[in-house]
Amino acid sequence: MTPGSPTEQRRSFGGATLRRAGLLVAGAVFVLWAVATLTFFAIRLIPGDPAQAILGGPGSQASQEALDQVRSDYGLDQPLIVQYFAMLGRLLTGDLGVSYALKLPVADLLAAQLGGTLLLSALSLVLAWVLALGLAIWSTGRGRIASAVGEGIEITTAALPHFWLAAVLIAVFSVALDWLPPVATGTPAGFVLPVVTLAIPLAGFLAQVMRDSLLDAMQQPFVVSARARGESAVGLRVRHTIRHASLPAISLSGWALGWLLSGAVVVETIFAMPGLGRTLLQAVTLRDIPVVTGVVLLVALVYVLMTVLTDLAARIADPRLRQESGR
Amino acid sequence: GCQAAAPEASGEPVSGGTLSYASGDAEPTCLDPHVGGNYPQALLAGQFLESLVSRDDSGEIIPWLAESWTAADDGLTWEFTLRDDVAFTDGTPLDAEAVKVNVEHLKDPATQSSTGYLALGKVDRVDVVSDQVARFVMSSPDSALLESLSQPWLAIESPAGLARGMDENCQAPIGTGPFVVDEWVKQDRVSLVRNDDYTSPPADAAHEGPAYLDAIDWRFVPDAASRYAALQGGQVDVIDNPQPDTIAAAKSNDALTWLDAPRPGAANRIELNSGQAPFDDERVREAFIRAVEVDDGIDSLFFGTAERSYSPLSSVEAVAYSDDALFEHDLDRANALLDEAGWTERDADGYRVKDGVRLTLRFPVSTNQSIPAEQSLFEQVQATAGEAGFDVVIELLDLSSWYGALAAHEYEIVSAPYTKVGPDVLRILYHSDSITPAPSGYFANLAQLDDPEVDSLLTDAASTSDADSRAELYERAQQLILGGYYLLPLYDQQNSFLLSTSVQGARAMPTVSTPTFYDAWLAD
Amino acid sequence: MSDLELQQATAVSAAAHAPARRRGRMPRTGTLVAGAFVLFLLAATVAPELVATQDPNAISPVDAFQSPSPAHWFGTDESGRDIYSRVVAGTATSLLIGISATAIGLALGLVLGVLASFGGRIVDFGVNRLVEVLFAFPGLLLALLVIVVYGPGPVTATVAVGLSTAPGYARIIRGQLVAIRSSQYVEAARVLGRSPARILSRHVLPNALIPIFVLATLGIGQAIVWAAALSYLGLGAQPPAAEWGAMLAAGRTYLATAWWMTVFPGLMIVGTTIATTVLGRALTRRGRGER
Amino acid sequence: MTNTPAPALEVAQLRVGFGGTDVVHGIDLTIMPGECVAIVGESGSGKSVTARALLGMAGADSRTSAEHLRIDGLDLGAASEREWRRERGRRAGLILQDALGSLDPLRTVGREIEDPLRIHLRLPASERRARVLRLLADVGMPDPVSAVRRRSGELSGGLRQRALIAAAIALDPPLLIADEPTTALDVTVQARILALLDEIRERGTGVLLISHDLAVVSRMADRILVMREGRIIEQGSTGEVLEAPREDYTRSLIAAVPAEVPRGVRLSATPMRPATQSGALPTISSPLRPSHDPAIRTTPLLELSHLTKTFAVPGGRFTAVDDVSLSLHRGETLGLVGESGSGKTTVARLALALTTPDSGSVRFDGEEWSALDERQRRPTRHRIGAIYQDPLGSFDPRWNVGRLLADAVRGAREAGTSDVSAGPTAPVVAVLLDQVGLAASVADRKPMTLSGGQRQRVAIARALAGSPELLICDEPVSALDVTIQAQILDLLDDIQRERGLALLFISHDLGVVHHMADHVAVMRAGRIVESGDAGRVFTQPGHPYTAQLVADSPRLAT
Ligand SMILES: Nc1ncnc2c1ncn2[C@@H]1O[C@H](COP(=O)(O)OP(=O)(O)OP(=O)(O)O)[C@@H](O)[C@H]1O
Ligand SMILES: Nc1ncnc2c1ncn2[C@@H]1O[C@H](COP(=O)(O)OP(=O)(O)OP(=O)(O)O)[C@@H](O)[C@H]1O
Ligand SMILES: [Mg+2]
Ligand SMILES: [Mg+2]
Ligand code: NI
Repeated sequence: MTPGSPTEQRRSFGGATLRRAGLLVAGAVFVLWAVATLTFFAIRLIPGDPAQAILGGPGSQASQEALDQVRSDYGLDQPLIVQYFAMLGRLLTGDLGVSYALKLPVADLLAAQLGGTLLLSALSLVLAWVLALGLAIWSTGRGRIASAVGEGIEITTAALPHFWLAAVLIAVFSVALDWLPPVATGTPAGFVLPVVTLAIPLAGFLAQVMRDSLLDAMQQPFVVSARARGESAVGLRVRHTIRHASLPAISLSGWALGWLLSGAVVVETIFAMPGLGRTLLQAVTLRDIPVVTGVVLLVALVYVLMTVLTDLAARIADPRLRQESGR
Repeated sequence: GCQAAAPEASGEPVSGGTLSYASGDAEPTCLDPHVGGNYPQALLAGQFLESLVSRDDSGEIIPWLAESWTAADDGLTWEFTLRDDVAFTDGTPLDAEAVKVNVEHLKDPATQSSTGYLALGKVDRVDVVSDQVARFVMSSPDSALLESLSQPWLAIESPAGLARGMDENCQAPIGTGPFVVDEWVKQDRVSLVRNDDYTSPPADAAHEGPAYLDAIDWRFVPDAASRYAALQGGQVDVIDNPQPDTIAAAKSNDALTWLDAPRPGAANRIELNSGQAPFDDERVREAFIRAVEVDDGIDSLFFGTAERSYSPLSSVEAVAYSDDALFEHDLDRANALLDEAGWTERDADGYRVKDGVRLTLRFPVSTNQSIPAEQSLFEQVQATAGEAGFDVVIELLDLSSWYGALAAHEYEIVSAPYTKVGPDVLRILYHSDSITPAPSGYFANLAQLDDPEVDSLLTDAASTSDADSRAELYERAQQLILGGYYLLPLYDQQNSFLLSTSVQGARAMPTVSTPTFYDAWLAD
Repeated sequence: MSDLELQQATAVSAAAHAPARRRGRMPRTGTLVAGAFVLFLLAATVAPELVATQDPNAISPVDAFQSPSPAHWFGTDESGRDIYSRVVAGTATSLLIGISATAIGLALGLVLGVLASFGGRIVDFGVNRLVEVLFAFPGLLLALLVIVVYGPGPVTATVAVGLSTAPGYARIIRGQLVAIRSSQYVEAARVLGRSPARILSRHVLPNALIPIFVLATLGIGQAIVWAAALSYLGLGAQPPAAEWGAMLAAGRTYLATAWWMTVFPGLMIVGTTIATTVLGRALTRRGRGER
Repeated sequence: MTNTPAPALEVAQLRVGFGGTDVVHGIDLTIMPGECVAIVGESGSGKSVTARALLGMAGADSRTSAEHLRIDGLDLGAASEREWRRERGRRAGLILQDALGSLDPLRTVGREIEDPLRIHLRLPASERRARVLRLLADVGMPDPVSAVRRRSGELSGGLRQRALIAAAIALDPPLLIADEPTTALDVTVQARILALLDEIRERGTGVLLISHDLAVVSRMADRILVMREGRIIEQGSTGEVLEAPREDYTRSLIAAVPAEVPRGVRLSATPMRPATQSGALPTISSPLRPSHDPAIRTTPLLELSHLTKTFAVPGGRFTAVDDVSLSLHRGETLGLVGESGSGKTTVARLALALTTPDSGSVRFDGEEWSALDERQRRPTRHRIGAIYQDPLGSFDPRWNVGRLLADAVRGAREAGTSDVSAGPTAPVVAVLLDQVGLAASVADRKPMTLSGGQRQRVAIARALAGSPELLICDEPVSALDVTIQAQILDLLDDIQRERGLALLFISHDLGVVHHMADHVAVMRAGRIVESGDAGRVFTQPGHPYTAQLVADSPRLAT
């Protein structure tokens, strides 16, 4: 069947955008609600008394009166379902509660941590993209050896644990060469190693995806056509194949960001960077339920936004999507 | 580098500069050490809060915020005379009323103090005698009161600061120290700046007046390798909790200095839970201790930086009593004892069995409290005990789960550090009262040692003000504790700092061995 | 646990593009080497005592931190244990974690995927939302929760990794099944009057199997890497179990002084990932009738 | 022949090989300016390879050699890739075989056409844009201004082909190579594209037209070269080759063109089907074509009445099938023609009850069919067979031919309608394969490894396994080249005679439908615009659209 045959243009597209936007928002709200609910109940599986967590955390020697006091202060003596709706109510008003351990509003706490983690993830994503593109472009269409080498690099880097990679990078670039600080300083130099640590395995993965689609794109008739017009090898890549190769990788970037956020736990610990990953780890250890809930909601929100963004990016990069959205 | 002493100061002190400190201890959840009260809080609080008294290198109590003190003969009242030239950094003066407010703050359940609260267990109240004189009224005599008061967890804070409420006070407590909390960026750093009006160094300080350093940049760097790399690269000037292998490397590195400051209180040790089978049988306890071989392991894992201990107390404590004969490795004796105790059969895996039950020892290990080298040592304990037929099951747990396992008595052996100034720590750890759990399930007597004789020795020691008889009581108690094979001492609580040689004049406080940078300066 | 998500995505792309991969891209020698490596792993799993040279848990503190030598091919660790023997001994645990975690993730993913693609519009919608929610839920938190609730250890690590991979698998499998279900050959089977059960069992599942198999081969290595990350956080396999990830995490402490403590377990992880990937692709090619 | 201009193309002894084997074995070819030379030949004969080799891009791992290769007088026999790159697009334009995929779907048409201008000329951007607009106008693109901003996905096949031609002639090259420029296009569009190429040729460009369709080239070419297995086996002026072909092969090519070959006359010169082995043939005994007399018509076997089918699209519903009524009797063939997207496949799917109509009904053998439950339909399913446009897609990729057919046979047995109700399936499979002219050994092969013609035969065999009474064929030959197409058409014809099958035959190729169908329905935009007796519809079309279709249908110009 010929897509785009004249008959298809009988369709009207009016109102579609509005409907799409509505669906997106509804989907996002649903995901956030479900994540909040899931977290609320899952966290209650964790052994340990929230009141103890509030009163100085593990090993606390709080008295019974203090415990009772805290329980009634925080509404922990209410039935679970009441607590649940109380939480939903607070969330609706944008109130994430107060950290058990730090006694600070969770929103303030997370606001301070979000930026760093997002910057770290975003930079890593960009670097991963650049590395992956470079590797994929370098190693495809150059014969078996280059492609075997490229493939080897991809599989290997994709299999590197962050903590190990970080250690090696520090040993080489901080200790042996003394080029970059091993502890993030907030300066651009301090960001280099953490970003590289996160980016390398991701790049290996993205390159795998890109290589496949690059190879596919290079077999396409439009590439041969372009050559027949006198297009150079570089021109072919720049103007044709790269964009095609990027499409699947773009749609994976939403996942990639979630992956980076998980990876950030390890990387933030090693490079001593403030961030959501460390906050989450600490909050789980301290059974700091409001903070855990807050981080999870925030990550879910970022994920939802990222899905929308990648969707948008894919639509920009691939006009066909705009066309065939109804199929 | 040199060992166990303040680094030799060379040259004239210079003022200025920011010292960068990388801490591997957990980031506190509250900077006020009254709240809770753990070592990470003490590390930081030592820079901006001060206590009534301090301790010198020989273990003698020396004046600090209190310039003198007297105890009534019956030990039921203590009068502290405060220095009259000291003000908190918020400008309010240090007076007897402030001391009273601080003690009340510590004793108030709402403060959620645990270390300070326990230490003030026998203090009934504080009366204001005059502006400069505060009287502690005791419910019973406490020979450890001065030692307790020297600890950072009982530091004196500005009443005005405390009045702000816990949330605000936790962010930046106000004290009289040489530095002031400027800003706390969570997960990242605490910025401390010099208190230019500082007047109250402890009696053993090297100089008077304000500190030399302009500021301290206190960073939280949980990863040991990153910390050491940052020190090597000059990104930070001081790190704590270095890996033993890096200490060994630093010893041969002219650019680095090792500051070894074992913590006071209890030594690091493995407690044997005598409250339940199989360690309710002394023969099995002895068999375990005889079977386990740790000396070579301590040597190789700690690269010669840790000394084997044979005492329940830290070597810092003058009254620490050692008896290495009790801990000689003797596999034959271990086997004989186990046979005698009825653990005669062995199963397919080579572990001993009695009445169909395997000789299993659950060993919960807190990943937050044991460094990798110590965890490796525990693996060696596991391997050597296995030769005698013990099935040691190591469980690596996060802190909350670890406390949970202890509270549920789901352990046969455990290692738990305990830091406190003075030998009174023995009472906390081995008095049968400490078996009774707090509502959270927490209890300090993890060996579950329940011996009336030990109890009475420790109670007497705590109320005896005569130093000699007190020392004798503690020695007898330690003999009983060691002789009953309730614990396997390993080494002092390792507390090392690596400093860049440009840091001069830094030392560890002889109280709980936290570093102090009051006398420190940065040479170039 | 988004590593796994990524790995799954790779698998999709690998599966999707497998036919496009030109013959000879992956040299046959590569397949042979990978096969030999997997055989070694199998031997180490089934009969570690035959492959190992020493008792993996025998400590000898005086022999600690020895570099590789004829006596200790991969050197010794901080307790003087033979790293080669520990690597061999750890094969079973690591592979078990890798394989079972992948199996758990795949099984859950398959159930969700089948539900979504065959349960009608409403079920599909519900399952899709569920998967989306699980995706938005940070994978590491899921793992932490499982571990905190049920205690650390290889079993919980396996379950944790498996659980956090399930949504990724579900999404991919659903896509796969939907594609197959709407394929012409399934339509042809309907035209021939075949019952839905028969179509599912004869056409849909068998055809979904190959891409799922590719997913699995990639998943194994990645699951081991994730379990290693849990070990770094101290929540993975418990000592003295010789598990590669735990060895890697332990050896990291001594990276500057004893490189061999991390390099060899690391090589095993990477080698396993590469070998399973290479084999998976080779098998896919065969399944599709290519050489 | 005075003042001879340089030939647009002059090549001698062109050889191309891949790996160890040669695919093109020494071709000589000269094209003068303004001349159109056509290469015809069956699939795989080396036409496309030749075309690409003429631009120095035969492909990876290829070896190309020629005694000389001159384009517009310039010798490029030993040119390096750099030199080639300078000349491609300037001296010769190439229109690739795969018209639909030859425009980058992510880039606008304007940019694609601009490329050669940008690569080879230094022009200001505004000038380039102006030239692109002029080119688009030249190739007859409606509304060039909006067309430049569109991407290939937004254009119909015909418009895409125009854009490609525009890109190929952007620099006015003396030589234009067009590889199958009209396959996959509707007849109407095809006619327009051929006219456009004619225009270009008249402007003095040498055109090399490649096709497997003699009917197409007969309209265009001055000379024809017949290619087979990498060699030119016959050449001459168009008239000579078509009227007096010297080679058998050429003759079979000409005979295979179905247009205007009356119903029942074999198209393929050599019957593909070996002598029928009689035996356990699962046949329905039936006379030859039943009477065509309306008087003795009984209930139709398939009856579609007032079918309407809409699809949800963003912002509304799209009507794919609009009030379609058709009926088909036993032993008859109903042809359904129409341009791409007119709704033919949707009608077929409705007839197969693979989708349910929004309104209207399908009756099979007088019984309600589309309104039934799938479970109720299942026992009757085997009475209807289907052949799909893309046979490969309709085979489970894991199954070999034997298993595919055995499964179909077993299905028919379960339904209780097979003549052979027990025993091993292998002999039955062998018979089925034999019926469609395939060797028994094919049973062990996977469909992937079969040629297009073989696959289509397997599809037919599978459709026949259930002894159907109705066979629905959706574009069964559009993917095949003429000679194979001829064999398949003959085969379908034979089987229909043998079994009295009713055929619903869908195609966009009027020639094919004319040859096959008794009755014809013409579809356009979801509606039947005209229907009736095949002979009548094709000779005296009653609807202008039909008339246009018929006029555009290529036929051998003799
Ligand atoms: N890149 C290549 N590598 C190997 N063999 C090739 C390659 N390209 C073409 N061939 C082979 O060369 C022969 C001629 O192919 P070509 O594409 O020229 O056929 P064609 O005449 O254009 O057929 P069609 O009518 O189907 O387009 C075929 O056997 C084909 O398999
Ligand atoms: N599932 C569907 N959803 C939306 N639109 C559809 C769907 N199926 C078909 N269409 C549209 O219905 C129209 C008719 O499609 P159909 O496949 O029946 O055409 P056709 O005549 O078979 O064309 P071709 O010759 O290209 O095969 C087309 O415009 C197509 O885009
Ligand atoms: Mg061709
Ligand atoms: Mg169709
Ligand atoms: Ni008729």
